[in-house]
Amino acid sequence: MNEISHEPVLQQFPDAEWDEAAGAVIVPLGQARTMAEWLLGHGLDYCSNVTGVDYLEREVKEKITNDAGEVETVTRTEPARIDVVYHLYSMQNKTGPLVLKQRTSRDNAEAESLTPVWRSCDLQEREVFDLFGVNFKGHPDQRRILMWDEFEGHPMRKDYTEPFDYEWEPTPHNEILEKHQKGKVIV
Amino acid sequence: MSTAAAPNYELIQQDGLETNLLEVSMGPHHPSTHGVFRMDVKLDGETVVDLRPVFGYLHRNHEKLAENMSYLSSMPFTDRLDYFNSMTNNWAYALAAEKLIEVEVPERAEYLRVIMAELTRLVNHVTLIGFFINDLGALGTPLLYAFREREKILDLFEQASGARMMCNYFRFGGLRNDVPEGWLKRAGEVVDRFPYFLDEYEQLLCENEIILSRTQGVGNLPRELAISAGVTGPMLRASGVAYDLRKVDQYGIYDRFKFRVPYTEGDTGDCYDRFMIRVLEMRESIGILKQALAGISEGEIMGNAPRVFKPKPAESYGRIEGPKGELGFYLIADGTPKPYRYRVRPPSLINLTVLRDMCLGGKIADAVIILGSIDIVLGEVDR
Amino acid sequence: MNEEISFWILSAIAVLGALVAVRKRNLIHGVFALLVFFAGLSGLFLLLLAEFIAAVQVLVYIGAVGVLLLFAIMLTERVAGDDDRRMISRGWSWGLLAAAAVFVVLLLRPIQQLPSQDAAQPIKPSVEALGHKLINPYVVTLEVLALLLTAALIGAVTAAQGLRMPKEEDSPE
Amino acid sequence: MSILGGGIFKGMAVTLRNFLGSYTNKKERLPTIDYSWRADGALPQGIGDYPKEKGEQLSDTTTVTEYSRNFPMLLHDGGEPMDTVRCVACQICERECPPQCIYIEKDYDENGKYIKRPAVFDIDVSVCMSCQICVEVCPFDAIVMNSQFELSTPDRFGGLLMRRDDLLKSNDYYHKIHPEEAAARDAKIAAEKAAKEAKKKAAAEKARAAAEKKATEAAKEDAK
Amino acid sequence: MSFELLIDILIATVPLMLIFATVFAFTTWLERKALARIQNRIGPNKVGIPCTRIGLFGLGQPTADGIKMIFKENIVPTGADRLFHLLAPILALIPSMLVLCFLPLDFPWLNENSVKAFLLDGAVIFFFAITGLNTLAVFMAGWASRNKYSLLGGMRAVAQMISYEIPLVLSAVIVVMMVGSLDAAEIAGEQKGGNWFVFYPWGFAAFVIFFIAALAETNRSPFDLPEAESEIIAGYFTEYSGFKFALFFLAEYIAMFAISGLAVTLFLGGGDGPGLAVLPWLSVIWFLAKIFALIAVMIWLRGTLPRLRVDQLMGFAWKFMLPLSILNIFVAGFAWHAKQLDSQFIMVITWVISLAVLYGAASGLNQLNRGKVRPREYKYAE
Repeated sequence: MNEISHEPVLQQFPDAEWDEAAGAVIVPLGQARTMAEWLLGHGLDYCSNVTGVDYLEREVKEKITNDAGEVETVTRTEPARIDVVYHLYSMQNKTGPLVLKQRTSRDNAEAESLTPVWRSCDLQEREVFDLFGVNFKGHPDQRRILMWDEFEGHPMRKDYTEPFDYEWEPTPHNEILEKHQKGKVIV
Repeated sequence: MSTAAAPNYELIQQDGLETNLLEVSMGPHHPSTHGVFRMDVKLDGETVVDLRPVFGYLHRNHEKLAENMSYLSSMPFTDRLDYFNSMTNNWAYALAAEKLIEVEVPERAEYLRVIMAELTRLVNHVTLIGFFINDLGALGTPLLYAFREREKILDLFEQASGARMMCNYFRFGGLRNDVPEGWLKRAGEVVDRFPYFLDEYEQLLCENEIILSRTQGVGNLPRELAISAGVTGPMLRASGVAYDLRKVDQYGIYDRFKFRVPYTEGDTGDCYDRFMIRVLEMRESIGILKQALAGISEGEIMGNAPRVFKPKPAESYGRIEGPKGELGFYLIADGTPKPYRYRVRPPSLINLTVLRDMCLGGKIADAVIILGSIDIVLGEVDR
Repeated sequence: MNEEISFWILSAIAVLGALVAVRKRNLIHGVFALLVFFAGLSGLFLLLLAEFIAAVQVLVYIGAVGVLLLFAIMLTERVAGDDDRRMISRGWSWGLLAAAAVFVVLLLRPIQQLPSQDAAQPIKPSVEALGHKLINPYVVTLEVLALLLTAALIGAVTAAQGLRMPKEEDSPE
Repeated sequence: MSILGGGIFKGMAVTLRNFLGSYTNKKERLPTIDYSWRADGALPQGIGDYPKEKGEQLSDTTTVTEYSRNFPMLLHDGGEPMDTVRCVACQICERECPPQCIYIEKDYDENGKYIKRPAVFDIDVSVCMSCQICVEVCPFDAIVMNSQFELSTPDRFGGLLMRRDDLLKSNDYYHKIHPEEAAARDAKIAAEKAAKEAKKKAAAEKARAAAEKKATEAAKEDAK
Repeated sequence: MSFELLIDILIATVPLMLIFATVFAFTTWLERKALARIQNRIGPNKVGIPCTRIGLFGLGQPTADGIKMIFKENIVPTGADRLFHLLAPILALIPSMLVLCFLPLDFPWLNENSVKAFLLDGAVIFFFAITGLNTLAVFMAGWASRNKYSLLGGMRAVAQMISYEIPLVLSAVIVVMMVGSLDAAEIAGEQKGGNWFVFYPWGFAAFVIFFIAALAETNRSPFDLPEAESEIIAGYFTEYSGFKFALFFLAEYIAMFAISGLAVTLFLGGGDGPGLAVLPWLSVIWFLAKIFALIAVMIWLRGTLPRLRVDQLMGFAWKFMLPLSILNIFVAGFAWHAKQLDSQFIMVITWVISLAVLYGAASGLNQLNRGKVRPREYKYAE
C-alpha cells in the first residue's frame, strides 16, 4: 500500500494544518466540503471510516528544549474539542490512507457533512451525530441511528454518565409493591 | 459522480390506479432479517416503494466498553462483533494494536493467522450462501449442508482455541497458544475434502433455474455507487471492482501466496453476482489454505509482547479483508493501558448504506434476498 | 320424505344466507353470507338431480364470483362497516316492492302451473346430454357467448395494460 | 440447448445423493451424529442422547479437546485446599476480567496482617464469558479453565455465583482434564522455581563469599 | 330415508376419513424424516412407545404433536374477526375432506349402495368445484387475522390458486376428452392393463402440467408463496396456533392426498397394477402406493428447491403453463383423430409430431419467458 502524500493538499489549501503526531490533515473551518470534492477529483474515491473523537479540556505536560538549551516541563491547557476523523483511500490507484480531521468545539459541535461527496459517510455520520452529538450541516437524513429517538445525551462523549435506569418508567408493579408494603395486597 | 452517489429519500412516484400503501415493519422479529434488524417497508401491492433500515436493537456500545478496559481485555469482545468470523475480527484488532506497540509476529504465527482467517472465510461464505438460499425459500437444505461443512471447520477451531465461535485466539504479537499435535494434518484433510463439497454445492445451486431467475437482475448495484458508498468485500467485487485488501495492503504474509481475486466483468452487480463471487472466492481460499499448510514451519507463536502494555500516544488504523468486507480498527493511544479511542469500522453496517437504493422498485421477496446477499451480522451492525 | 327434509333445510340455509348478506354492513361478512346462499342454491340444484348445474354453481358463483367480489371489496375504502347502525335502510319499502314485482313477474306462472308439473316424469339430465345439447342445437349461442367473453377478456387485458406503471428501462445485464 | 429444467434435475440428483448418503456414509454426511471421523476418536458415543444417556466421559468432565474451556477454577497443590492455594489475591484478574465477573477480597489474620490468599473469591458464571483472559494474566498460575459444564441450577441468583470453595480444585484434577496443558504449566512453574532458587542460591553464595571475604579480611586484619 | 342407506353411507365415509387421517399422521412423519435425511439430519427419532425408551424411529411423533396441538393455547389477536378466525380452518378442512369421496377407491367393504353414495356423473368437475373453496378459506384466514403478513399471504394464495386452477383444469380436460366421461371410475377403468395416459406424449405433458399446477394449488414448494416464511412469516396462518393451526395443517395434507389421488386417477391408471386378477382388493393398495409416490416427489422437491417470486409465479402460470396446456389440447385432439385411423405407422408419426411440438413449444416458451437468465462467467485479477 502506497502512502498518499499530504503535501499537495497543504499546497492547495494553505489554511490546512498537518498534525504530525496523529498523521492527519486538520481541515480548516468551512472548507471541508470543497476540500473533499477536490480530493475526490484527485482520486480519493473511497472514504473508509468516519468517526468522532472527544477530547475534554485537559492539561498537557510537555518537555521542550528552551532557548538556553535546557529541557524544561511546560504545562499548557488544551481546549476541549471534538474531532471528526475521515480515513480516505483511493480504490483506482490502490493508495491510502489520508486522514482528514474536522475540528469542532464540544459545546456547539458542528461539522460539514461529506455525505454528498462520499455516500459511505451517510450512516457513519449519523452514528457520529448520535453518539457524539456533532451536528452535520448538509446531511440528508440526520437522525439517531443506534440509540432510540427519545434518548437524551450522547453516550460516546467522555463526560457522559449513564443514568441509573435507561428505560425506567412507572409500571403497575410499583403500585402493587407499595400496596404490598402497606399490607393491602396479600400475595 | 456525486449525482450517482447522492442519496434520494423521496418516495417513488406511483401512477395509475391509486391504492393505499401498505406499511410493513419487517423485523426486529422476522425470520429473515438475520437477527434484530428492522426494515420499515412501504408496499404498493407487493412492490417496495420505500424502505428504511432501522438499527440499534443490538446496540451495546462496544466502543465505549473497550475504551474503559485494557487493550487485551477487549480482545474477547471483538469475537462478539461478527460472531461468525471471530478469527478475522481478532486479527484486525491485533493488527491495529500491533501498529501501536510495534512488535514482530513470528512466522509460524503469521501462517496460522492466515490459515485461521481463510478457514473463517470458508465458514462465513458457505453459511452465507446457505442463508441466502434460505431467504430465497429453500427449506434449509443448502443451509444444512453448509452447516455440516462448517461443523468440521468449527471442530478445528475448537481443537485449536478451545471454543467454536468465540475463539479469542489472536494476541498482540502472535497467537494465544500453538495448535495441538496433528491439527495441521486434520486441517489438511478438511481442506482437501472441501472442494468435493463445493462441487456438490455448485451442482445443487448454480444452475438451478429458479435461483437464476430469482437472483439475476435483482438488487442491481452500479460500480460508481458501490465505490462511493464504501461497499467492500465480495459485494464490491461483484460490482466489478477488483479491490481486495489481501492484494492491496498485503497485510500479514499474504504477499507470499498465489491467489486470484474474482470479480464481475460488467458495471453492475446483482444478487447472483454476489452469490457467485463468494462461491469463487471459496475456491481461492482453498488454494491459499493449501499453500499455507504446505509452507508452515515449526517455531515460536508469540512475539515478545507483554500482556498488558502502555503504548506511546499515537494513532493507528488497521484494516483487513474480512469475509464481509473491510474490517477496520481505529485506535488512539494516550499513554495509558486503555485505548483513548477505539473505533470499529463495521463492513456490515456500511454495506447496508445501499440497501434502500437496491430494494426500491423490487418486490418484497427481493428485499429479503437483497438483504441476504449483503451479508450482515447484527452483532457488527449495531455493535 | 328425505328430499322434502333436505329441501327445507337447504332453503332455510339459502334464505338465511341471503338475508344476512343484505343486512350485514360489514362487506366481507356480507360476501361470505352471499356465498352461503350460493351454496344452499347449489344444494337445491343437486336435489333436483341437476348435478352439472350444481357443480357449475359452486365453481362459478362460489369459486369465481365470490373471489371477484372479495377482490373488489379490497379496493374499497371501508371494508368493515358498523353492523348496529341503520339496520334498516331508508328506502326499504321500495326494495320490498321491487322484490315483490320481480317475484310476481318471474315466478307467478310457474307456480300456477305446479299441479300439472307434478305429473311430469322426472328426467335425469346427464352431463353427456347437456353437452350434446350445447354442441348441437345451441352451438351458435355458445360460440357467440364465447366470443363475447373473449372480447371482454381482451378488453380487460388492454385496460390493465394502460394502467400499468411505466416500467423503468431494463438495466443492462 | 440445455434440457428444460436441467438445473432443477441436477439439484434433485444432489439431494437424492445426500438422502441415500445419510444412510451409507455417516462419516461424511452426518458429522454431528457420527464422531468416528475425528482423528482422536475419543468421543463418547452416547453423546447423542445426552441428558438421558450420559456418556462415561461426560460425567467426569474429560473434555472434548485439550484447549476446551468453560469456566475458571482456582488451583491448589493438594492437601487442605486453603493451605496450598496458589492464589495470593493480587486482584490482577479482577481488574482485567472483560465482563467484570470476578470479585476478590484479601485475607488477613487476626493481627490484620495480609496472608497471601483470598478471603473471598467469587465468580459469577452467569456473567463469565469463558474468555480465559484471567488465566493469561495470572502471574501465579493460580487460575485455570475448568471444563465442567453441568452447572444448571434452579436458583436464579445464588446458584450461578461460584464461591471460593466451589472454585478450588486440586492440581491433580487439572492434570486429569487438561493433561498436556497442566504438564506444561507445571514445568513452567518448576523452571521458575528452579530459577528463583538458583538466584537465591547465587545470592546466598554471594553473601557467603562476601562474608568469607570479610572474614578473611578480618582474619588478615587480626593477623596484622 | 331408510336406516340402511344411512349405514351404507357411514360405511363408505367413516373409514375413508379414518384412513386418510391415519395416512396424514404417517405422512407428516414421513415428510419430516425424508426431509431430515435429505438435509443430512436424522429427524424425529425419540418419540415412540410412551414410558419406554423404545424410539420406533420416531413414529410416535405425530401423536405427540397432535396432543401438543390440542393442548396449546388458542390465541386470537386483538381486533381479529373472531368468528371468521374460527371458521377459516374448518372451511379449509371441509372441501379437502369432501373431495376424497370422488376418488375411485374400491374398498373391499363397499357394497352397492355405499358406492352409490359417491356416484356422481361429473366427479371430475365436482372435484375442481369443491377444491376451489379452499381459496375462500385461505382468504378468510388472511383477512380475519388482522395482520398485514396474513393479508399479504391470503392475497397471494388467492391469486395463485385461481391462476393455477386453469392449467390444472385444462390438463384434466384432455383426459376427459379422450375418455369421453367425467366419471372418475370410468376414467380409471379406461386405463386398465397398463394403458396409462401418462405413457402418451400428450398425457405426459398434461401430467407434468397437472402435477406442477397441483403443487401450486396445495401451496407446496416451490410454490409455497402464501406461507413464504422468509418473506411474510407464515402467510395466512401467521396468527394461528394450537388446534386451529393443526386443522389447517390437516387440510393442507388432505388436499395433497386428494389432488395426488386425482392425478393418479387421471394419468396413472387409478388402482391399476399387477396382481389385480388374483387379488382385486390390491387396487386400493396400488392406488395408495401411487399417491405416496407422488407425495414422495413433492417432499423431494420441497427439499431441493427455493421458491419463486410472486410475479414469476403468475408469469409461469399465464405465460408458460396456460399456452402449453391449450396447445396440448390441440395435440391431444390430433392424437385422438389419428387413433381413429387405427394404423401403426400413423401412431408412430403422431407420437413423434406430438413430442416435437410439445417439447419445442415448451422450450420456446421457456426461452421467451426467461430472457437473458443464464449462468455467467467471471474474471479474475491477479
